[in-house]
Amino acid sequence: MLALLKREIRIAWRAGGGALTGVLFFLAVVTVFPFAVGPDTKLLSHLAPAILWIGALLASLLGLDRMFAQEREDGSLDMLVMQGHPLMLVFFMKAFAHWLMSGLPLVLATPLFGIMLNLSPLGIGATMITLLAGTPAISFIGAAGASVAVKLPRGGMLISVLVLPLVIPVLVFGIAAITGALTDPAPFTTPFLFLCAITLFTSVLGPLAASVMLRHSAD
Amino acid sequence: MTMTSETAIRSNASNLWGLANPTRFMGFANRAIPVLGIATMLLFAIGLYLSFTAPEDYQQGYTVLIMFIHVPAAWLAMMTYSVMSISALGSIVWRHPLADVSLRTAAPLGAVFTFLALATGSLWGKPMWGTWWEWDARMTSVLILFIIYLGIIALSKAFDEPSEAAQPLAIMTLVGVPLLPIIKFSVDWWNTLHQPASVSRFDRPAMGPEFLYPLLIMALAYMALFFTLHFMSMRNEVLARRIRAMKMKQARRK
Amino acid sequence: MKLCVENMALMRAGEEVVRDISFELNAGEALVVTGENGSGKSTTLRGVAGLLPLASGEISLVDDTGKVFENPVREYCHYLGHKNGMKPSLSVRENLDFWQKFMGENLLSVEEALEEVDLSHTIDLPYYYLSAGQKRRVAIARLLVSDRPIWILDEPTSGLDAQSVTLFTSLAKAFVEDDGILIAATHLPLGLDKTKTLEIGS
Amino acid sequence: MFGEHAAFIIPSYLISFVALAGASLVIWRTHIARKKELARMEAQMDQANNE
Repeated sequence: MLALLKREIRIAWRAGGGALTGVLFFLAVVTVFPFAVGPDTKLLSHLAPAILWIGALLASLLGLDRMFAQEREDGSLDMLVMQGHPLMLVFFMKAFAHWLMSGLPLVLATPLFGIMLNLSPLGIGATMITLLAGTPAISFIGAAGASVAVKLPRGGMLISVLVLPLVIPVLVFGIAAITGALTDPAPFTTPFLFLCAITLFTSVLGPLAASVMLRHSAD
Repeated sequence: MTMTSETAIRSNASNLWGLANPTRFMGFANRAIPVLGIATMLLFAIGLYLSFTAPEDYQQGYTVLIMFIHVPAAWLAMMTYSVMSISALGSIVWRHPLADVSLRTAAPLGAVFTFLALATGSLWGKPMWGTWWEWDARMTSVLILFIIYLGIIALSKAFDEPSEAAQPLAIMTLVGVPLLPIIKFSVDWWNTLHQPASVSRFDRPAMGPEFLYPLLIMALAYMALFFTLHFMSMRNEVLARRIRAMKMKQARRK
Repeated sequence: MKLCVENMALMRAGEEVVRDISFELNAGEALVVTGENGSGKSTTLRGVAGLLPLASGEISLVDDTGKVFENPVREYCHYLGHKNGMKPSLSVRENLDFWQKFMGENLLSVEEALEEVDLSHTIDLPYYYLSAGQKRRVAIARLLVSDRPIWILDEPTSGLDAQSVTLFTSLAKAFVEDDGILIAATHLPLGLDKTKTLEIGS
Repeated sequence: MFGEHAAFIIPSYLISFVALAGASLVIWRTHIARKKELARMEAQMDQANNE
């Protein structure tokens, strides 16, 4: 099982892996906003958590269709499905590897983009923690979405349409936690705990849906 | 539809499609749809009559009339999703082909009801809140439900072979089931975060009977309409699959 | 060790492709599946490998004392389909090493397996450097790195030159004579004495 | 008859009627079309069979 994780990471770092495209897209989204919203830093800093979160959300959605489609095309999905390993665990690993390659880099890049949007250090810290807790949920629900559209040649767009409404709670609690950290009356811990709860819940729901879907449909 | 051609279709279509009971369903549908149609018409007549004779509400004036078509639409939007979830279970657990037909045909109806709930809701809000769209907790959840419906319809159209789409549709619907309450909860939370303690537009004071009856009758009318249209759409889908099966048989024969 | 398949029927995209397939294979026997293209050879192999849900019928694995294995049959099978299941950006060693770790029950080491298919010189090359025939031989080497009592091969020699074909048939012969069960969709004689055939006509 | 908010009540009923009646009409028309198509295919098949 660990071998699967290592392989996924190695592939992502190799030429065609696309580990960095997520971060680049995140950068693109963040730089676009000031052009739309205007350069005044006070407004930008107020919007910064939202910009960072929406950027991270879209960047994670991007890489989802490669999660299973590649495996099916080169035939390894058949063999992954056949082995004695519990399929849920296999797809949990796949989703986790996807998160490592697409979610984690976003979290690490947040300070840089936070400064660009002149977000306060506390804001950057809160954004990083909430992204760290929230982006896995996107990969897990995304795994369910990706498994459903594995046979479609242009499934990418469809996966985003399917997954986006379902990850709205992640966005809501992420931003709620950040505003909780920044403004006094609002609590930080409650929304943050909800965020972690959603991630844990989806870490079971996503791989379960993917395993039911891909148990037989790899042909 | 003379009997002979009906049996003719029944004989070769069912083995073509290799399914035991669509023909029994077609028989049932042909009988049930007219009955449901009349019931719907009746319920709408009574409902509309009661709505329009309801006294003017002391607070909202006549706009309460919009409630009589907004609330049933929102209820139906939710009910359709539960019908789809049950069909999804039927499609995954018992691999029942009619369950997939039911799921696939219910989604557009759900989208229509959700759209109506949004349209009438925004029309209802304008006189009171002055804006067409109010990011009120209930309306926002209905909007998200609308996007989910469109997603499922897009998924059902993405596969060229209908029976291939059965499993993806069922799984996506079932994945939505536990997440819908979470979405509802998070939207309520988000709503209190941005508009602390403003009276949400829709929690009306306890309704007097003179408002409750029209509302319930209208809700029943909407439900009857849903089942009529759902059975009709399922019948259409069965016919479409038979035509498709025949075309494939013809293609293979030459 | 006996593999029994009783009147298996398989559906694909709503159409019944294959009906009442039955055969029994004891250890040390091979089954060659023949039939023209599109007759359902691949579907049948995928059905036996557990990659397709059975519309009807039964597949079971029985050991010498008649006790049925409760794990699904697919856990005892190697499956080699039309696609090789290797990642182009990884090197041959990394690919085989991954499959050995993932599938468990190590048999030959990666180096020995590659020697068997005469590809030791490509061990550290990225997989996409290799020619189609070489890629197929790497896929065949994958069968050697992990031990499975049943091999299910779908046109294993596609893309192989004559010399590699003889190499493959000797490997297959060695496997079957070492009490392996082999199911292959191929047109080449495997040169084995106890081979059954299964004709799949439309 | 509808008080000063008539400008909102009538459109909402109108939209609801158009949407629901429209959906029913579309479903009914596809039903007719598909039954005719099936009958035509059916006739074609019979004719081909007894050739």
